[in-house]
Amino acid sequence: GRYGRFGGRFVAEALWGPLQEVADAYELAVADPQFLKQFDELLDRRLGRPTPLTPLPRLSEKLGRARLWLKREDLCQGGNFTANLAAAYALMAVRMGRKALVGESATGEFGAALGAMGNALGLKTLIFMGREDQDSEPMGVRRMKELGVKIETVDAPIRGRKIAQSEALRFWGTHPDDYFYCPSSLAAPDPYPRMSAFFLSTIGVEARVQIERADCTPEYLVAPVGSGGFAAGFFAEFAPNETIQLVGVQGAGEGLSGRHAASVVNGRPGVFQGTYSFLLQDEDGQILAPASAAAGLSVANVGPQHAQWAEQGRVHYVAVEDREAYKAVQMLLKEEGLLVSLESGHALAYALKLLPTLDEGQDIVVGISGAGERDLARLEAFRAAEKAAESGGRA
Amino acid sequence: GRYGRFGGRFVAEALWGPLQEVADAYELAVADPQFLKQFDELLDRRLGRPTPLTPLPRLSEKLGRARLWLKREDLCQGGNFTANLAAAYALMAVRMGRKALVGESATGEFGAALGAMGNALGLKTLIFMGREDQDSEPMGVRRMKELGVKIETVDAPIRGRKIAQSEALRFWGTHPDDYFYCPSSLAAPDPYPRMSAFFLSTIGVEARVQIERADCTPEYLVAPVGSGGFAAGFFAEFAPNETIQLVGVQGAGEGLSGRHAASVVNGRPGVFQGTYSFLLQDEDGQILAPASAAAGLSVANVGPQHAQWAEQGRVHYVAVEDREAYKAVQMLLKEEGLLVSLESGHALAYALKLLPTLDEGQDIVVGISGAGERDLARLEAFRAAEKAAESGGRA
Amino acid sequence: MNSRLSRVIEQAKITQRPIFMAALVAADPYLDATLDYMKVLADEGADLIELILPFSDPTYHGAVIQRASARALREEVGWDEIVTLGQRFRETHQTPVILSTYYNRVLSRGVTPFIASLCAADFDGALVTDLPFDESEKLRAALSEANLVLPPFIAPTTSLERFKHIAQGCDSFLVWTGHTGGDPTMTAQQFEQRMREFKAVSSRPILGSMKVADAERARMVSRHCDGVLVGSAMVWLIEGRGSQTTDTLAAFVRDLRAGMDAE
Amino acid sequence: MNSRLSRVIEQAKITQRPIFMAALVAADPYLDATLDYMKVLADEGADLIELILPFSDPTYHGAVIQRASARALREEVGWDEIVTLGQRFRETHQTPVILSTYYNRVLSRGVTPFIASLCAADFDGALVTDLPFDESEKLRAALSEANLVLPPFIAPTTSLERFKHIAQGCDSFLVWTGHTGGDPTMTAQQFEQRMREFKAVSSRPILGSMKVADAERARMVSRHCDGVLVGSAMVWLIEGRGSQTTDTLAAFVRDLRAGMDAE
Repeated sequence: GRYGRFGGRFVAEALWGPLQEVADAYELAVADPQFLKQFDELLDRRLGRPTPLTPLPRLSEKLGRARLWLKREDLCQGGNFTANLAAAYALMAVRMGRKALVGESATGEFGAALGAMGNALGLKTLIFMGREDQDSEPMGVRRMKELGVKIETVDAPIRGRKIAQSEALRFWGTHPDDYFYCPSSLAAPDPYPRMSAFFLSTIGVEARVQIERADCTPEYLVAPVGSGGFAAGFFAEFAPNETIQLVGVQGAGEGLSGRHAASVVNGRPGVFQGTYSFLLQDEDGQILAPASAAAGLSVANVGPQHAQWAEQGRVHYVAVEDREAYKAVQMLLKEEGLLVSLESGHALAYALKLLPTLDEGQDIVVGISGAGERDLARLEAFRAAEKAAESGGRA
Repeated sequence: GRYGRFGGRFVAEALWGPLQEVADAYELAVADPQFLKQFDELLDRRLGRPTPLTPLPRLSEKLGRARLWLKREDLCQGGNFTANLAAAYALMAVRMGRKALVGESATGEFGAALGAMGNALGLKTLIFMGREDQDSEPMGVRRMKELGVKIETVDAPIRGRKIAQSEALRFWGTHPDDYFYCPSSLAAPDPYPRMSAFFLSTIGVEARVQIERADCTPEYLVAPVGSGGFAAGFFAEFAPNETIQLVGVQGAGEGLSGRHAASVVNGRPGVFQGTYSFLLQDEDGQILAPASAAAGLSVANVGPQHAQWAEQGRVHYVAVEDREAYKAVQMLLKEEGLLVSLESGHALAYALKLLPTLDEGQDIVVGISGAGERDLARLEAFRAAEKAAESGGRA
Repeated sequence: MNSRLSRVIEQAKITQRPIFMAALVAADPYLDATLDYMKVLADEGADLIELILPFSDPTYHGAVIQRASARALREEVGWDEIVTLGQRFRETHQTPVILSTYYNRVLSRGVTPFIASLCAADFDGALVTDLPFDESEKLRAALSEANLVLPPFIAPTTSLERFKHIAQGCDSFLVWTGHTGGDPTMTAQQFEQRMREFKAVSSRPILGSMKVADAERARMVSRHCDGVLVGSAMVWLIEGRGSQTTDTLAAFVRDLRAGMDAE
Repeated sequence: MNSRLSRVIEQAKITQRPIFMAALVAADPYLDATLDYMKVLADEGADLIELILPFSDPTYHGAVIQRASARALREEVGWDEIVTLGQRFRETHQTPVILSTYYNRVLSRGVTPFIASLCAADFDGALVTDLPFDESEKLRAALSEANLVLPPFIAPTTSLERFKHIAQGCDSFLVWTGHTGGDPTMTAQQFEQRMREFKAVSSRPILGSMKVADAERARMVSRHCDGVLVGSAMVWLIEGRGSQTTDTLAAFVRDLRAGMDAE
């Protein structure tokens, strides 16, 4: 449960036992070939793995001589990487004899992924979601409703979306025998950071094979980092290989001088949501509300493995502003016809900056955590705002 | 260009030459290993092929002893099978030195697929789309706009959505050297029916291998049939194998006694959109406006290969009403957590009727042509209407 | 080809006078009006009349004729009424009439009944917009047996080689469609050049259907080919023009005729 | 453990009188009011006071304390003011005060300065809601050196074996949280049974925090363990109750005390 000085299980006593039970069940599950086979079959037959590694010849040519590639979790069932996690959690829940899943969701994507896998395995699903998040993600909410997911609305006008996770955890504390807890965040109490990273490591394992087959020799692997679940799954396989520079890209919001979501870049270590890791907090230790146009990056803290990687210097963490991410998403659409999420747009934006600095025969692989359909309205609004700004001052 | 007495190239003289040019280019392209390699690479690296064959153990158990499987084009790039076609068309356009793609789109899905592949290969894209269709498919329109697709609005309050295809074709007749024509419909003049079926045959070829590997022995292959592009791609590989019953499911709308889209089941042969095939028409030979809640099935005629299969009895064509399709989509969501399009829901509904009639060790494979995200609002409305009806008469 | 039609073609050849074919949509706005308009066309100098049978999806026609077809469809005119229209026209006029439609209306009627109707109406042939030469052999043969013609279309995308092939199989005259409902895609010079090439390999008359809407343009087009087909401009005149339509139409046809004959 | 606190615990053991711990959120609605309320608690019979230091995300507290924390946060109270509060309370009262918070506020302050502040304020220990026993060794040791306690929590999900382990390491008393912000998950019988098991293996006092909101329930809970911790009910009384708050609070505490002592 520790990553150097990070990680741990900082929870109310009521949760210690349930978490230990999950930890014990997890240890047994990953030692059980039958369980791993079930998991692999779900990934293969239901989720559509492997997701492809896509070369972007046009965009690469436009920006220099190196080659840009994308690892495409947008093509995973549900349009994003969380289906992998949902599959694993649902299998764990069945293994542990639980009747339902409980988790939280900021965008509705993880909620829908849990609902889908829950239905497939005969489990009910309960999702805590902030009222504001529900308003700004109508598609995700609709999807959950049609799946029969029970949505518990969390009203938290002051404290922002981080409260949904707290409420889900709190609920679980009183119903640990009926529910399996499914945090969307990697910044969660042990065993969740190691468990989710393991179940998501398929992404990196697949990518490594594809990279070798494609005769691609990456200098950089770039991935978006909110709480860092996707990036942990993508990076883990490459972390021991010192020749590839790993880059985690966080949300700088409207700039690091204002409100943002750059927990590693601009936060400091602290305990929140059950783990000791980098955290957005004021000098009194009060948690700051994260801010990024990308809901998936709008997280106050990061999974503990990222904190360790940051201190070790193994992964380089940077922050990219909303508008850079929007522009990267638009550029990818225009040059390559691919619509990725704003979260992924952050990683892409940084890769687009790196690209001109590289030489022929060098490669960058960007991890795409999800598809961008849910960002279409935001993209449209951004384009309108940019246009207004260009034609003389923001109206 | 003939399928028995069906098919042909019934167009204004201005289009004969351009179509012949496409036919010639197509013949050369499919004989060129380099071209096929390019196409396969796009399918593999960009579209995420192969799409999985998913077993549905829960739903199967619920309905009997046989097993139900889905071939999942909803996991293809863009969320539906049209990306396969768009990739092929865009490659053909480049090969023929065209600068742009022109086509029509009822849902915006094919338009977005063309826009995406166009951007990726440096082609502009022009899409004809009815005003009403634009209103009922805001997501598709947004996606096309963000891709930079030029949308030509077709106003046709009287004649319905079939006019968009006519307008696109008419436009192409005057710009054949700059544009490559991309019909969304399989019911198009030669060489399009054979060309699109060939490019879509990957679906069936993949499915056959997967079916064998999964130790699945299908009694039935079931697919939705609007103009029948997807079904043609899915069925072609299995058509010579007489032991598998192929079933094409059309849209019966609110019932075959009223307005519907069951061109094979309830139409008769005629010439429309350049091809001789089954067609919805009145006794005077006027084309009837098709009606199905599934936009992709709402087509007045069918690709000529389906007409031939129907006459030969090789494929069995049936029609399913809107409400049965809605219910099938909902059942799949509830039991298996998968959200497929209403088009696919038609095929699924029929498969769900077949399932209880089969024995242990028998299988049904349903071809899923696309994902159902765009149907979420319609599903919600249907659920509300059903509820209102249950609680005493439709309000 | 019956003698009525062959006389028109022969006459034009001898007099070097351009052939003027004028189009109307049957039953736009109602069938009796169409009879009146046909008479006006004939009286004011049209050599041939294209009578467009309304179709639900006139794909290759422009907006004007699409609208006219939609209006005419609401009249729900049956084959018997079309036959009667032809017969009533023939009571007073000998101007050849070509019934124009889309192929599905022919197929739906059945080729034999279709031809029987043409004969009963005393029409002189058919134009089928979406039936290219290569798909038309059977229908042409059947029509021919009844002394009826099926003039083929040619277009800017028709190669010289293909033109030769089509002209060889042509039983009467050819219709050049310089547009496909869209804008013309050729300059006047390109058109002139193309006509010269075509005329060098075939003596079949070519009628230009090129959005002719005034005498000047009628003269320009007919200078390079053997005649003019005026459709949209004619139909547009009829569209909601009120009680003066017959006079306006007469004046327009006269004007066009004069323009063609000016040289 | 300092003598102030050990005296309370010893006294309770000798007199068999339940320990009454009452909680307040510091600076809700403002700091001076908190001082008044603390005095009321002490005067009317509370044996211990839990002074809750507001935290932005009181994850494991219920809605009442979450709202109170949000109100208190707006007062932007600093450590110096908390120290002063403690000192001013000590001028008149000897009731032990346990400063309660979440772990990040401790870490952010730094363990050494945190303990220094507790000492300066003349507080008697700390409660850290999200610091389970297994993660608390270092902080407990540091506090202990300063004669301050870190009472551990136990819960319905705490196994007997785990309880033994925790009780062994306990330096003062244990706090049983029968809920986690949610509803109690045990029946009265289950609770009684569990307490019997726990008492059989440890003599450390157990204070029950179980949504006690009236004298009857206070009596019921304290019958099976060694005392009661009343939090939400106390804080709810303060929430927007106007000028009569002090009197109402006094009456409520008196009532609870009487309930506990009734047996």
